[in-house]
Amino acid sequence: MNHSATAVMDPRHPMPGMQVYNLKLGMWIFLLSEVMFFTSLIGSYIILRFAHPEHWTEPGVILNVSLTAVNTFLLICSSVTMVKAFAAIEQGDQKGLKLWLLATILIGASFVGIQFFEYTKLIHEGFVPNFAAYTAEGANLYGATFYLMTGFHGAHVTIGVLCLSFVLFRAMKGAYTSESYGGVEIIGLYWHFVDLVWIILFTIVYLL
Amino acid sequence: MEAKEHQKQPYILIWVILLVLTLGELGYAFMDLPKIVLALGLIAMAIWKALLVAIYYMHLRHEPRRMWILAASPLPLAVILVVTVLTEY
Amino acid sequence: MNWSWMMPETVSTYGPAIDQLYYVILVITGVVFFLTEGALIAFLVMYRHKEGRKAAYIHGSTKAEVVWTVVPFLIVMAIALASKSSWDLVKNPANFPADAMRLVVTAKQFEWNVTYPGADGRIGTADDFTVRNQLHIPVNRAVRVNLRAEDVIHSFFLPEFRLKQDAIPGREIPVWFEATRTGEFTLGCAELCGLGHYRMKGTVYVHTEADFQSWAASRAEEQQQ
Amino acid sequence: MSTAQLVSSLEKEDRTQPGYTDEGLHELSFIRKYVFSTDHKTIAKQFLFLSLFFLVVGGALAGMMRWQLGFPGQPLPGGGVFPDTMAPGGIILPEFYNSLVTMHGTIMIFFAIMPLLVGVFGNLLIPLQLGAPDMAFPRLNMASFWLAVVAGTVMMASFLVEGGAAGAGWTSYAPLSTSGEWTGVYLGQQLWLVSLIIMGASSLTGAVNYITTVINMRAPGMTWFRIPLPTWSLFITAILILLAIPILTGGLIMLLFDQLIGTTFFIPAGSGEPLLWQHIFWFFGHPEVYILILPAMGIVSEVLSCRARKPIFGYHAMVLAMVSIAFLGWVVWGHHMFQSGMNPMLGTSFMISTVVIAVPSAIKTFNWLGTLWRGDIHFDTPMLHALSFVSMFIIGGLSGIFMAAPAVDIYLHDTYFIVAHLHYVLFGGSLFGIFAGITFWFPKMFGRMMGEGLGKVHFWLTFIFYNLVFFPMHNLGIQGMMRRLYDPNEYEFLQPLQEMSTFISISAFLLVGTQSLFAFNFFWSMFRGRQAPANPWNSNTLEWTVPSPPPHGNFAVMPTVYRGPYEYSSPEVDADFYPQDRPPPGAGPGGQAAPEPTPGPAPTPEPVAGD
Ligand code: HEA
Ligand code: HEA
Ligand code: CUA
Ligand SMILES: [Cu+2]
Repeated sequence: MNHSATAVMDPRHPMPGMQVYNLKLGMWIFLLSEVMFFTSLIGSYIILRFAHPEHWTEPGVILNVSLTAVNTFLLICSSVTMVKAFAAIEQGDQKGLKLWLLATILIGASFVGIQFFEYTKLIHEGFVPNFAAYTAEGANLYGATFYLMTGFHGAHVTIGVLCLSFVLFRAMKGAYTSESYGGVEIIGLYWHFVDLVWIILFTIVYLL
Repeated sequence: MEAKEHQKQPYILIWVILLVLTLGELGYAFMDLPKIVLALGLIAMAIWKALLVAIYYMHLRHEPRRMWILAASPLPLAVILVVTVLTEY
Repeated sequence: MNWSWMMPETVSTYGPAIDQLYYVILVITGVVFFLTEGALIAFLVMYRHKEGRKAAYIHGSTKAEVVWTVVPFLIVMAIALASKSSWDLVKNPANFPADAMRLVVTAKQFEWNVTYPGADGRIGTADDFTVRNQLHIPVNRAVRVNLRAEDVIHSFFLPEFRLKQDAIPGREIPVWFEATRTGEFTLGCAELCGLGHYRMKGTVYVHTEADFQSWAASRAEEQQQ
Repeated sequence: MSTAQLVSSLEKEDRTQPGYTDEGLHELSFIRKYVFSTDHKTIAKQFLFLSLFFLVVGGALAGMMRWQLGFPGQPLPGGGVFPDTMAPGGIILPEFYNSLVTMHGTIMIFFAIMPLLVGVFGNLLIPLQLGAPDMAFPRLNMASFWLAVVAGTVMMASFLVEGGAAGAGWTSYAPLSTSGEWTGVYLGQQLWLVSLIIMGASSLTGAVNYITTVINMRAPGMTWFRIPLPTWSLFITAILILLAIPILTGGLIMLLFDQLIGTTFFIPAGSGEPLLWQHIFWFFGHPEVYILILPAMGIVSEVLSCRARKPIFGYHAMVLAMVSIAFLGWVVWGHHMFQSGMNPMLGTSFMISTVVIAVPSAIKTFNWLGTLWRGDIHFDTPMLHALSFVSMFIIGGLSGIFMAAPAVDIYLHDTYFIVAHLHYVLFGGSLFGIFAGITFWFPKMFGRMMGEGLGKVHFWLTFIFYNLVFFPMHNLGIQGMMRRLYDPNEYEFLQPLQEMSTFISISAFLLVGTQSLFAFNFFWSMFRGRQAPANPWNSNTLEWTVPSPPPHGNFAVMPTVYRGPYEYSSPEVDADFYPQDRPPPGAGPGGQAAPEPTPGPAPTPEPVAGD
């Protein structure tokens, strides 16, 4: 059992509490604040769009829905690989853990890559966040909210990929066992949450 | 750790459902329906997907009831904020 | 020094209702203030530490909790109810007098521009005229002002009329008021709007109907030239 | 440091080992022990010094503001040190005045009061009062402090940049704050935004830590309704922080983008919505003001009960009142926007929720009075501050009722009446609560008693001057004086009020000067004060069962809790206090044979009840 895990799953504290160890509870609590953060971004989008519908175009006119559908597909797959990694270590399957983690990292990285490609293309077409330089169809609030929401989501994916790489690094050193897999579980929670946010964003940004 | 019963999980089944729903959304979004019908249907499907992820992949299914309440706590606030401000327009 | 708790003079039709409400709240909160602070001081004197005294071992009283939950609740709900009618009267456009004289006030750093409809009585036509930092109105006639702002948020504040309303760029916000006597009053800006905020002021001139008409006529004439 | 070294140093620090003591810690370098410490008590002290520094800065800014208001247009004594862009020849310029107001409000709220209450007392009290060895995530805790340092540095740096510090008010209403075009402040406003984003991250990491600790790290027997009220209040506050700060962060980021990359979220010229900013700000902002008062309420409840030697009146009602304040706090934000052009119907609903929130405050007030009733009141310095909290909070709360009636708020909005209200709740409330807390827990923090005599002098002078400064502001407001006015004499109808403004300013200088007594007492007692016993106030809660200051890891043996925290003057024992961890009579020596004191799964209420 690795050291920091002892500290968080303190045997002296069989406290009722949530019946969940500290690290996992902490991650859930952190995710609640993330919900509120995305609320302020998505909420602003909804309000601005409601106030100025003329700034938006029909779905698919500017944004490339099929490309993003592929991306959505990727992210959903990465959720499944992530949960597979978790299931593997629950069984003590070290090899499975590493493979599934690697798969998750690769898929996550390709998501970011595709998004980067999408951004460059859109910017090239004049779909930009700033008022003065906007030339595509629709108007500037469209671009601004689009980049705001997808950008912060992309940043979350990027951070997730980095954290996953760290977990993979630790997994290579055999840090996780079927008894102690806190690190894998909480990065999984974060990763699924980011996927969940994307599910919402994909619908309201690309399809509505 | 609490969860040994995670073993037989319908992870793959959920994955399939998520993909089907995504395809469903894609098809539905470009149908020739009134905007409001489109919006409601799409949002319903998105929420469905989100719930599947939370319940199965984030294992809410195996958490105590308190955790559900904890996880749901910000949602009313989000709704209050957005709905209230929307009444201004 | 002027320690007054009295509202200064008001010259608008709805001013007295607002002042009334203020006095009601002043009395209620005043009574609550003296009761609670009085009890506090009394307890401090009565139960100050004395050698050999032991405090009572009391954990609370459900009856007391209920009383001091319900009574304040009723009091504040009464205040809210009393406030509602004046609030609707002043701020709800549905209740604005229909036959009010219409003006447009445009705020910008750091001046108030008041646009009058001119002879045709309609705003947005060629005979409109605009005066800066002066708001001329007739007495005993409702005035409806549409507030606009050009740059940042300002706040249209007529202290003697008990009226305050932010002017927001990109929006047009209607307010109304009616003067009950003639004279010169203050127009101020109550929202921080930059370094000149403190001097963004104007004057309200309340004329008799006849004086107002002649002022308007002379202004309109000036405009033509 | 190699990984092996890191792990071994952590091993030494594993304060979850039973019987853990400070020994072996001497190997920790000075840096690890005092600078990058992960000990919650050290972090609490670090927060204390940081936020007292900012309290002094905020007080100095207030002093300069008061100079301009009391003696408009006259050169500020010593003001020659300012560059000509701020105060040529010592005469404060309007744009500098706006920066002073903005930075005074911002620094006081985000860098003084909030870290004092949450950073200091949250860190100090939560583990100690729960019987935990430390926070759930000690290293995250350290990160929280250092983020606050970075944020504070950025905020202070904004004074030095071209164009000066932010000047759009602590509320930074858009579009004024979106572009230097309107204010002349470019970089300063951006640094303000960046600093608050970082400070938000600091608060968030703290909140995650506190919530986890309270839910998961309680000693056996510490059931929800045996938790001392300061910890309860900090728990609820942490939930408010957790859910409110991210909303502000989102808004700040959008505002920053409007400034930097040409988006127009809040700029009407590009179809943005200025009111959206206000909604976002106040949706955060109103919970924020309860973040600033709830911990003070908890502290005051503790001090009142302990120094009146009487159980707190209505413990459950106190907790429920705080929970309902936290709930209702989310639905009242519109009362800051009554005159903003919001839909008038919405105004009515906000009015109702706002007046309803007075009810839990009433419950708290009356329960405090009930606690004093038939008590045995000891007038020590902490108690004096706590009592003045109660009396001043009543005034501040009652003035809130005036503005809660939107029709009256039409006149009072953005006048000095608001300034009076906010200082009565923030100084009279929060700051007196903080003074009570610092003087009460000083012995626990520094192992020495704070000077009583000087403490009382400081209290009385502060109490008097404070009222002389802020009470007349009500009268200024009623006579129509607007806030954030560089020179009210521009308005003819405000000229007769100059005399009162001058009076306020002189009182304010005396108030600021009086605080030097506190500073002196603080530092003198830190080094020269009387050695403090473990339990100088004969208090019941767990932090007083360990030495002052407590060793690393806090409790040599994990405490077991047998009763609620406010069993003062219980007939069961001779002394007038009955510590939470003392086994009930009849239990064997040393508590060995004690019957299991309702351990294990506590009768847990919904732990998220606070949001
Ligand atoms: C610690 C901070 C704090 C607290 C606790 C409060 C508490 C309250 N505040 Fe305050 N408020 C601020 C900090 C705070 N406020 C700040 C900083 C601003 C200005 C922001 C800015 O613009 O810069 C502000 C502004 C502000 C406004 C906006 C004014 C305006 O800009 O026009 C309003 C309007 O409703 C308001 C109302 C209230 C009410 C009703 C309460 C209530 O919670 C008070 C309840 C308490 C009591 C009522 C007293 C005790 C009760 C009794 C003794 C029982 C009996 C009472 C009755 C029956 C009435 N506040
Ligand atoms: C908690 C918050 C807090 C505190 C404590 C204060 C304290 C003071 N404030 Fe503050 N004020 C605000 C929060 C606060 N203010 C806010 C939010 C605004 C609105 C801003 C805006 O409009 O945007 C405001 C606005 C405001 C105005 C209105 C300006 C305007 O609208 O033009 C004025 C005017 O007089 C004023 C004056 C003062 C004075 C004289 C003090 C004095 O009480 C200061 C006394 C000095 C101290 C409290 C420092 C003491 C130091 C110590 C005790 C530490 C010493 C110890 C050691 C070093 C160990 N303030
Ligand atoms: Cu315009 Cu202040
Ligand atoms: Cu408020």
